[in-house]
Amino acid sequence: AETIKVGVLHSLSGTMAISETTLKDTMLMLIEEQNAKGGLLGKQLEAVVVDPASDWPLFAERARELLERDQVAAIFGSWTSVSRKSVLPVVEELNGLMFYPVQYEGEESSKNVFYTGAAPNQQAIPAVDYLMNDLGIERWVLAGTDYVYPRTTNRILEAYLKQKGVAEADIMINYTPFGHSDWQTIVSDIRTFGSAGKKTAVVSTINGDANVPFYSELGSQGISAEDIPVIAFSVGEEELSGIDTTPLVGHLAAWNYFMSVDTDVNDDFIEKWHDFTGDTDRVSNDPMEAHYIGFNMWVEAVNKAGTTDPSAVQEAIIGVTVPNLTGGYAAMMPNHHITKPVLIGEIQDDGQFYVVWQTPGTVAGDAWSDYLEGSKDIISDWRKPLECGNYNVVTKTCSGQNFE
Amino acid sequence: MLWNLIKQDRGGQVLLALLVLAIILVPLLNGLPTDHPLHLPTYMVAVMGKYLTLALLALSVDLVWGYLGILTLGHGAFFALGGYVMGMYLMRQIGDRGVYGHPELPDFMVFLNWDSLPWYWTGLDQFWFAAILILLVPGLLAYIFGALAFRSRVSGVYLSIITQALTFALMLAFFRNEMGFGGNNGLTDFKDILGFNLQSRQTRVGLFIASAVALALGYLLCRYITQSRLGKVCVAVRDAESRSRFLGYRVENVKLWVFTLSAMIAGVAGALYVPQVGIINPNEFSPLNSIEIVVWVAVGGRATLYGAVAGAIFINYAKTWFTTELPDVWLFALGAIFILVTVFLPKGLAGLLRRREGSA
Amino acid sequence: MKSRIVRKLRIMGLITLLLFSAVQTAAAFDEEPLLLEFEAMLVSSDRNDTARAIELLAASEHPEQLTLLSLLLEGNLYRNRDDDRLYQLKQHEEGQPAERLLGDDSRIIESRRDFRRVVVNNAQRSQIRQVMALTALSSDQSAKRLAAVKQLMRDFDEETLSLVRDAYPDETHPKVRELMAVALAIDTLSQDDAASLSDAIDTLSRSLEPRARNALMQFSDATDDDGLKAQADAALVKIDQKIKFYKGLETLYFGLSLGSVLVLAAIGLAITFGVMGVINMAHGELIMIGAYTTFVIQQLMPEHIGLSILVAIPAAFVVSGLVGIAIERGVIRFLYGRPLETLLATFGISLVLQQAVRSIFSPLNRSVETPSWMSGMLEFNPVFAITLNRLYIILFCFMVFFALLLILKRTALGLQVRAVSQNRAMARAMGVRSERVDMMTFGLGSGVAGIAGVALSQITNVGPNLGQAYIIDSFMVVVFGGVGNIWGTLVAGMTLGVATKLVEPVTGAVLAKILVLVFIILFIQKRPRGLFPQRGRAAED
Amino acid sequence: MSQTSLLSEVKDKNHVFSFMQSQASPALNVDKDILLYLEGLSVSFDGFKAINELNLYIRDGELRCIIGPNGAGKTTMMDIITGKTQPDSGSAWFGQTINLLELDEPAIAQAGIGRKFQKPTVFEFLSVEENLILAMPDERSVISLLLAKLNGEQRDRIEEVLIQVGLKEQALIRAGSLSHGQKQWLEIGMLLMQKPRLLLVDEPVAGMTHQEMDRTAELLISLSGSHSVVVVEHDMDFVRQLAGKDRTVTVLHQGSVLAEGSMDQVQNNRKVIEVYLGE
Amino acid sequence: MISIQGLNQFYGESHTLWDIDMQIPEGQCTVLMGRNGVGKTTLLQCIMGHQKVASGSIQLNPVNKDLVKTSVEQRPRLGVGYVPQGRQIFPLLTVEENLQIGLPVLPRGQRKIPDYIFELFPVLADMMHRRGGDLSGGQQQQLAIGRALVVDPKLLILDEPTEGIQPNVVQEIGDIIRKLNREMGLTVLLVEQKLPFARKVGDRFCILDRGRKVAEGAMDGLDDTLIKQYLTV
Ligand SMILES: Nc1ncnc2c1ncn2[C@@H]1O[C@H](COP(=O)(O)OP(=O)(O)OP(=O)(O)O)[C@@H](O)[C@H]1O
Ligand SMILES: Nc1ncnc2c1ncn2[C@@H]1O[C@H](COP(=O)(O)OP(=O)(O)OP(=O)(O)O)[C@@H](O)[C@H]1O
Ligand SMILES: NC(N)=O
Ligand SMILES: [Mg+2]
Ligand SMILES: [Mg+2]
Repeated sequence: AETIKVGVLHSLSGTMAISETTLKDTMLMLIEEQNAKGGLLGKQLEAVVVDPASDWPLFAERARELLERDQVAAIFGSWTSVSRKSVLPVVEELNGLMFYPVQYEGEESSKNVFYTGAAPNQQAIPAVDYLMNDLGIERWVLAGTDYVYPRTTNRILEAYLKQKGVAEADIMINYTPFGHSDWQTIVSDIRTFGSAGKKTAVVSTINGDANVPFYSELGSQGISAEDIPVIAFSVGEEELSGIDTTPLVGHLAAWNYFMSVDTDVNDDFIEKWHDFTGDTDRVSNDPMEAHYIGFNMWVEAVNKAGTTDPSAVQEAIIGVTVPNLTGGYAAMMPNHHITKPVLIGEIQDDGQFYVVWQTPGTVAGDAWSDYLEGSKDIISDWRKPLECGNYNVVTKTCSGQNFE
Repeated sequence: MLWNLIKQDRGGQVLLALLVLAIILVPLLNGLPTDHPLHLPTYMVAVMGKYLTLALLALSVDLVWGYLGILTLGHGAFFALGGYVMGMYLMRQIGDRGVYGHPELPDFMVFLNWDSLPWYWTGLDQFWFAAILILLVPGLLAYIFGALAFRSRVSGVYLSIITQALTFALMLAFFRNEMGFGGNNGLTDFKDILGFNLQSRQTRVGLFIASAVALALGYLLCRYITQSRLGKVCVAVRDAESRSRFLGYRVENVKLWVFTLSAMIAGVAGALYVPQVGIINPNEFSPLNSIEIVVWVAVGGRATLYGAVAGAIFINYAKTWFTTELPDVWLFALGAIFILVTVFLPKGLAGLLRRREGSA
Repeated sequence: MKSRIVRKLRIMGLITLLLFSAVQTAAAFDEEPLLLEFEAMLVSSDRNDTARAIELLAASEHPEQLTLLSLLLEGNLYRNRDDDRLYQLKQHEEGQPAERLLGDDSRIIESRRDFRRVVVNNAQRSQIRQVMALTALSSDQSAKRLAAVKQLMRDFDEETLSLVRDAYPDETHPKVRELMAVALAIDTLSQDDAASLSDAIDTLSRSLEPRARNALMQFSDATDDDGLKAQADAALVKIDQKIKFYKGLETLYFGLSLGSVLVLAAIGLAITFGVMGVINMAHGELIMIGAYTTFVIQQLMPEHIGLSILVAIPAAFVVSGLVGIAIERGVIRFLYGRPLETLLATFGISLVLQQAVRSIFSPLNRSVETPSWMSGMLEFNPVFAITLNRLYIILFCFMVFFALLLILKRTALGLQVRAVSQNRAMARAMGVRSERVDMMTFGLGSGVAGIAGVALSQITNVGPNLGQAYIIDSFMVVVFGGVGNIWGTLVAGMTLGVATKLVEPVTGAVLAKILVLVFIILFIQKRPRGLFPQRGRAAED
Repeated sequence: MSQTSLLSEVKDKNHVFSFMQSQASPALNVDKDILLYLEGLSVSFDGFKAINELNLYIRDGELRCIIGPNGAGKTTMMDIITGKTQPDSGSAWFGQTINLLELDEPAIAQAGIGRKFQKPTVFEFLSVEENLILAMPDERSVISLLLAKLNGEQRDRIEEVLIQVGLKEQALIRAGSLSHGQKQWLEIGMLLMQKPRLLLVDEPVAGMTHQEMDRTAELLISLSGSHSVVVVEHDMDFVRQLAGKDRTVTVLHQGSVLAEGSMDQVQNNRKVIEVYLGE
Repeated sequence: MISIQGLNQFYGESHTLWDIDMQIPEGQCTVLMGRNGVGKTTLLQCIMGHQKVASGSIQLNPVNKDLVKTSVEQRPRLGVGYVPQGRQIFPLLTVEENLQIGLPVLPRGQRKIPDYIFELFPVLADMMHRRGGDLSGGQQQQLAIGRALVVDPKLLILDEPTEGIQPNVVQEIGDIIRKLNREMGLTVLLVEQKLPFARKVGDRFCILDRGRKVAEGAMDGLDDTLIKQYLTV
C-alpha cells in the first residue's frame, strides 16, 4: 500500500546522540499512534530514520536524500543550531518541510522550517523577569557554552538587563568550550561574584555534556540554590537523569513544558511513552513536547489541505491550533514560530522539576529579537501577500530568501 | 612522460580511467530524465563529489604518512583552512542577499553587532584571491609549523601529538565567535560560486568534475613525487632518518616541503568540499576527524597512493550507506571493518588488489 | 530503554538491600486542629498556601514542629488526589504502602499518579531552614550552633539578631563566638554609635566572611568620620591581602586537582601506549567502562552509596582489565611490530565500545551518586575551602601512581614488558613469555583506566562520550611527559593542570585551553622528546 | 634549535635563515696537507669521560688505522666528526677552513665526510640499487631531487660498485632482506658511491670471511691517496694488511691516544699489549 | 644434543635452507661456517624458533623435544642459550636489567646473576647501571654472551660472537668457550668466519653453501680444498 513518508533526522551516534535519540523515539511513537488512529489521508505513515551522526555536513546530505530519494512529506529533526543551519538551504532548495523542536537563538525564519521550540522571548526573557521580580536578583552571571545560542541569548539578556537598570558591574559573562569539564575556577569566581552583598543568580546556557561537571562542582563547592540560584535553559529532565540531583535541589530551569506538569494530556502522554519504550523510568522533556505539537500541527494541516504537498501544507498550517501538554493550546504563527506558555521549575531530588511560576497565558515566538540592533526592525510573515521571513520595516525590503 | 608515471602502476591506471569515465558519465547520466532507470540524481552527484574531495585529502595524508613517515594527526586542519577560505569567498558572494540585507557583512556578523568586515576578510570576494589563499593559508601554516618542528627534530609520536594539538587549538579558536568565522555555526547558506547558482544541477556537476580533475591531478603529482629521487629520499627518511642525514640530506627541508605541499593539497580538497556539502564549521578541525583520515589511508593501504583513494571512498561510502540503512548499529559495522581490515589485511585494500595481481 | 540487564541487577540489588536496611516506620500524628489546618494548606492548589502553612507551624509552639517541617523539607509528604490528605510514602512505587500523616490510616499505592509530592520552593526552604536554625542556636553541639549562625547570617533581621545577642555571652566555643561577634559587629556598623564602631571594625578586620567585608565597604563609603574611614579602609586592605593569598592557594589546589584528573586519565595509557607502544585509541572507552561499572555497582547497592565507590574500584579494575585483555588477545596481539596499525584497530574498537554502551545503557548519561563521605568541603575559612571529592581524587591519583610505579619497578613484569617492547624476539629467546606479559600489561593498563573511570564518575558525565572527552588529553599528557616514563606522566599532568588554572582566571577557559595547547607545541620544540626524554645512544636514531 | 635563539633570529632583520642560505660550506682547504684536525676533544656521558683530551691529525690522502679496546671511544670520535655528538670541549676542523663543530650532520656529509657505521645501517625498504643511488653525492636540494634523473655515467658507476661489492644479483631486492655481511658490503658500496674526501670506516670486516677481508683491505688501500681513510677495526690481520710497513696506526684508550706509530711499533708497545692485544 | 632432519626454510618465496641434515653432538663444539648470506644465521634462527620452518624437524636430545613444535620461550627453559648476530641488546634496559631478564627461567632460589659472568667480563660489572644501548659495540657483545649464560644453558648458540671485540678479549672468549665446553660440558654451536678462532675452539665443523650443508666433520678435516671451495669468494 502507498504510504506517506516522514523523515526523522536525529543523530543516533556521536556527541548529540545523547539528546537526539529520544526525539527519534518520540517521533516513532507519534507515528505509530497516528497509524493506529488510521493514518493520514487514508494512508499509513512510514518513518524514514537516518543517522546524521552529529556530523553537520551529513545533516544536509541526509536531508537531501530524504527529500530527493525518499520523497518524505516532512522532516522532523535536528537539535543544534548548526545542524539546522546546515539543513536549511537544502529544505529551501527542494521546498521541503522541516519541524525543528529545540529552543534556539532566533534570528531566523524560513519558509520551509517550523520552529516548535522556544525563541529567546519564550524562555530567556520571562525567566529573567521571574528572577528579578520574584527572587529579587540584582547581580547576574551569564554563563554559557561558547556558541551561537548562548552568545545570542546572552546578548539579548544583557541588553534587556541594562534596559532594566542593571549596572555593567553587576553582570558577569563567562563562556566555556563545548564539553568543558573542569569548572573549579569558574564556580569559585561565581561564588566570589555572588558574595558582594547583592542577591545573585546564574543564567546558564551551558550546553549538554558540560552541565554534569558544572552542577557537580556547584554541589561540591557548596553553592546551594538558596545562595545563588542557577537557572538553565538547556537542562531538562533528560539531562537531569544523568546527574545526582541531591545537591541541586532548588536550582531552576525555564522551559515550556515539564514532565511534572499536572494535566491529564500530559499523564496520558507519559503513559504512552512508558508503554512505547517499555521503561517506566524514562522521562519526557520539552523538545519531546515540541515534536508532539509539531507533529500534530502537521497532521492537522495535511488534513486541512487534503494533501501532503509542502506548499499547500505551508499555507494551511499557519493558524493551526493544537493542544499542548500543559493544558493549553499552541498555535502556529505567521512567522513559523508557535505560541507557548513559559514555565519556571525548581529541580527536585527525584530529577523532576517543580513548577514555581508560569506565564498567565502563552507567549508567541519572536523570530527577530526586539533587543538586538540588527534585527529589531525585521519582522516575519509567511502569509500572502508579504510572504517574507525577514522583512525590514524601515527599508521595506525582504532579503535573504533562497527561493524564487 | 605522463604515461611513464603510471606505466607500472596498475592501481593508478584503474583510478585515472575511472575518473575519466566519471567525468564523462556523470553529466550524461545526471542529464537523463528523472524517471529514466539510469538517471543519476543530483544529490548523488554531490555526494560523489564529496567522496572525491575526501579522497584527495587522504592522498595528501598518505604522501606524508605513507612515504615520509610523518603520522599526522592534524591534517584535517589544513583541509578545514582551505574550506574556510572557500567558505569566506562564498559568504562574500551572498552580498546583500543575507537575512539582514547588509551589503557587506555576513549575517552572523550583523547579529553579533560587528560594524565592519575584519581585515582578514578583505579581498575574499575575488575568486582569484581566494584561490591563492586556498593554497597559501594551509601552506603557510604547514610551513611555519613544519619549520619549527622539523628543525627541532620533533619526530614520531611527539610530532603526531603536536599536530593534534595544532588542530585542537584551531578548533577551539574557530569555535570562538570573536574570531569572526561564525563560531560553532560556521559558514553556511551559500548562494553562488563564480556567478553560478550553487543549487543548480549544472553547478553541482561542474563541482563534481572539478573534484575529479583535482583528484586526478593530485594523484599524478603525488605519483610523480613518490617516483622521483625525492620520493626515495622520503622513504629513506621514513625508515632511517639519521642515516639519511649522514648521507648529506637535509631531512628537515625534505620534510618541510613535502609536508607543506601536502597541506596545500589538503587545502584544495577542503575548498572543493565546502561548496558541495554547503557548510564549514569548526568541527572539521576536530582531532578525531584527523584521526579518521589516517584510518582511511590505513584501510586503503598505507604507502600506496591509489590505496589511500580507495580507502577514503570505501569508508565514506560505507558510512553513507550504514547511516542510512543501519542507523542504530552502524558504528558496530564500521568499527568491525576497521578491526577486520587491520587484522586480516595488513596492507589494506591495496594489499588485496596486489595479492590478486600476484596470484594471477 | 533501559536494558533488562540493569533492571535485573537492580532487583538483585533490592534483595541485598532488604537484608541490610532496617525497615523504618513512619509515626503518625494526631488529627489536632492546627495540624489539620496545616494539612489543608499543603494540599491546596495555591502555591502561596505552602508558605502560609510553614509560617503557621513556625509561629506555633507545636512540639513536633521541627519533625513536620523536616518531613516537608525532605519531600516526604505526598498528597493523595482522591481524598486530598497527606501521606508519607516509603517509596513512590505501585504496590507500596502509604501512611496517612494524620491519624493512622494507610493504603496501598495503586497508581503512582494518585500521589503527588508536596514540594517546597527555594524561598520556603530558606524559611524552614531559618526556623530550624533558630532552634539549633541552643543546640548542645557546637557544629550545629555554628551552622545555625551561618544560616542566620544569610539574612538577619532584628529578631534573629536579638537571639544571637542573647546567646553570645553564654557561647563557649571560640569559632561560634567569633562568628557571632562578626554578626553583631556587622549590625553595629549599620548603627550610628561611634563608641563601639572602632571595635566593630576591628572585629570585622579579622574576619574573612564576605558579609564582613561588604559591611566594611558600605561603611567606608557612607561614613563622614575620616578616622573611622581610614580604619575601615586599612581593615579592607588587610582583608583583601588575605583573600589574595587564599585565592592563590585555591588556584594551586584547583591546578593540582585538574592535574590529578589528567594524570588518572592518562596513566593507564602511559602503560599501554608509553611502555607497550600500542596507540590505544580505545583507552578512553576503557575509562568509560570503569565509570559504568561504578554506576552498575551503585544500582546493585543503592542503600550503600558510601561503600559502593570502594567496591567499584576493584570491580572497575577487573572489568576494564578483562575487556583490555580481551582486546589484547582478540586484536592487538596480531599487530605487534606494526604499532601504527594498532591505532586503526583500536579506533575501531573504540567505536564498537561506544555503540555497545549506547545499546546497553542508552545514549543518556547515567547518574552516579557522590557518597556523603566524599561530598562537602574542608573549610579553612570563608574564602578558602577545599572540596572533599577533589581531595580524595588527588590522594587517589597518587596512590594509583605509586602502586603502578611499584609494580613496574619492583616486579618481573615491569622489566619483562620493557624488554618485550624493545625487542620481542630476543625477549622470547631469553624465556620471557611474551604473550602472557602482553596480556598482563595490557590488562593492567586497561584496569588502571577503569579505576580512573571510577574517579571521573564522581566529577563528570557517565555517558557514551566520556572516553572521547579524555582521549586527546591523555595522549597529550603522556607525550608531553615523555613516552615510556610514568614519572613524566605525573609531572606532565600536574604541570598542565596547574598551568591551565593559572591562565584561566586571566584569559577565560577557552583561551586558557588554546594557550596550553600552544604551550605544548612550543615546549616540544624545545624538548622534542617530552619532559623526561629517553636518553642515550639507542633513543637517538 | 632553542626558542630564544629562534626568537633572536627572527628579530634580527638582517638574519639570513639557515633554510635560505646556500648550503655549501666554505671550500675545503688542505694547504697544510692535513685534512682533519681533532684537538683537545673531550666528551662525557653522565659523568663518564668517553673522549678525553683527544688529539688526532689525519693527513690528506692518508690511510689511518685506529685500534683500541672496546669502549675506548673510537665510535664516539666518529660521532663527533660527523656531527652526531657535540663535544664538551675541543675543536674539530676539516682542512683549514671548515669548523666541523659548527656544522650539522648533512652539512658535514656534504663537505665531504662519509661514514660506515659499526652496526650496518641501510635503507631497508629501498632496493640495493636505490640505496646506492641515494648515496650519490650530487643532488641534495629538494628541487633538484624532484627533478633528478640518472645519466649514463651514473648508471655505469652504480653497475661498477654493485660488482665491486658483490651485490650485482641482489641489485633489485630490498636491502632489508640482505644478510648481515651483505649489509656490510652494501654500506661500503654506499661509501664508494658517495666518494667523500674523508672516509670513516667503523669495523668494516666484522662478519666477513678472511678472503672478503683481503678484498676489503685492497679496496681501502686503493682508495687512499685520493681519499683519506680512517679505519677502525679489531681484526689484527686486517689491520696489519692495511697498515703495511709504514702507515700509521693509532691506539686509543680511555678516550685518548695511548700510542701511535707503525704497526710494528704499536704491536710491541707494552701498554698496548696489556690493554688490547694480549699475549 | 641436536639432530636436524630435512630442514627447509623460506623467506616468502625464496628458498633459503634446503634439506639440512645435521647433528650437533653433545659436549662438543660445532662450528658452522660459510660465506655471507648462505644461511647460517637463518639456521640458528630456525633452531631458536625465530624463523618458521617449512618442513623438517629439530630434535633436542636429552629432553627429546622437537623444537619445531615448541614455543620460543620454552627454549631457555630447555637449556638453550643464544647469542644472536648483531647483539640484540635491550637498548633502554640497564646492563643489570639485561642480565636479569633471563632469571625467571631458573628455579626459584637460584635466581641470581652468577658471579663468574663478571669474572669473565669485568667491564659489565663496571657498567652495571648504564643503559645497554649506550655501551660500545664490543661491550654489548660481551653483555650478549653474559646474558645468554645467565639462563644456565646446556647448549649455547653463538652467532659470530667475536665480531667487534678487541683481540685480547677474543682470546678470552675463545678460552671461555673452550672452558665451558670442556670443563662444564656445555654443548656449543658457533657460527664463525675467522678460521684461526674456529680452529682453536671447534671440535667439529659444518659448512653451508647457498642454503645447503656441503661438508661436515672433525675440525682436523677442514682442509684447504674445502676452504677454497666454500669459504673463499
Ligand atoms: N650516549 C652514551 N651514553 C653513555 N655512555 C656512552 C654513550 N655513548 C658512548 N658511551 C660510552 O662511551 C665509551 C666509548 O664508546 P665507543 O662506542 O666510542 O667505544 P668504541 O671505542 O667504539 O668501542 P668498540 O670497539 O667496542 O666499538 C663506552 O664506554 C660507552 O659505554
Ligand atoms: N628477513 C629476511 N627476508 C628475506 N630474506 C632474508 C631475510 N634475512 C635473510 N635473508 C636472506 O637469506 C639469506 C641467508 O641469510 P643469513 O642471514 O642466514 O645469512 P648468513 O649466512 O648468516 O650470512 P652472514 O655471514 O652475512 O651473517 C641471505 O641471502 C639473505 O639475503
Ligand atoms: N538551539 C540550540 N540549543 O542549540
Ligand atoms: Mg665502536
Ligand atoms: Mg649471519
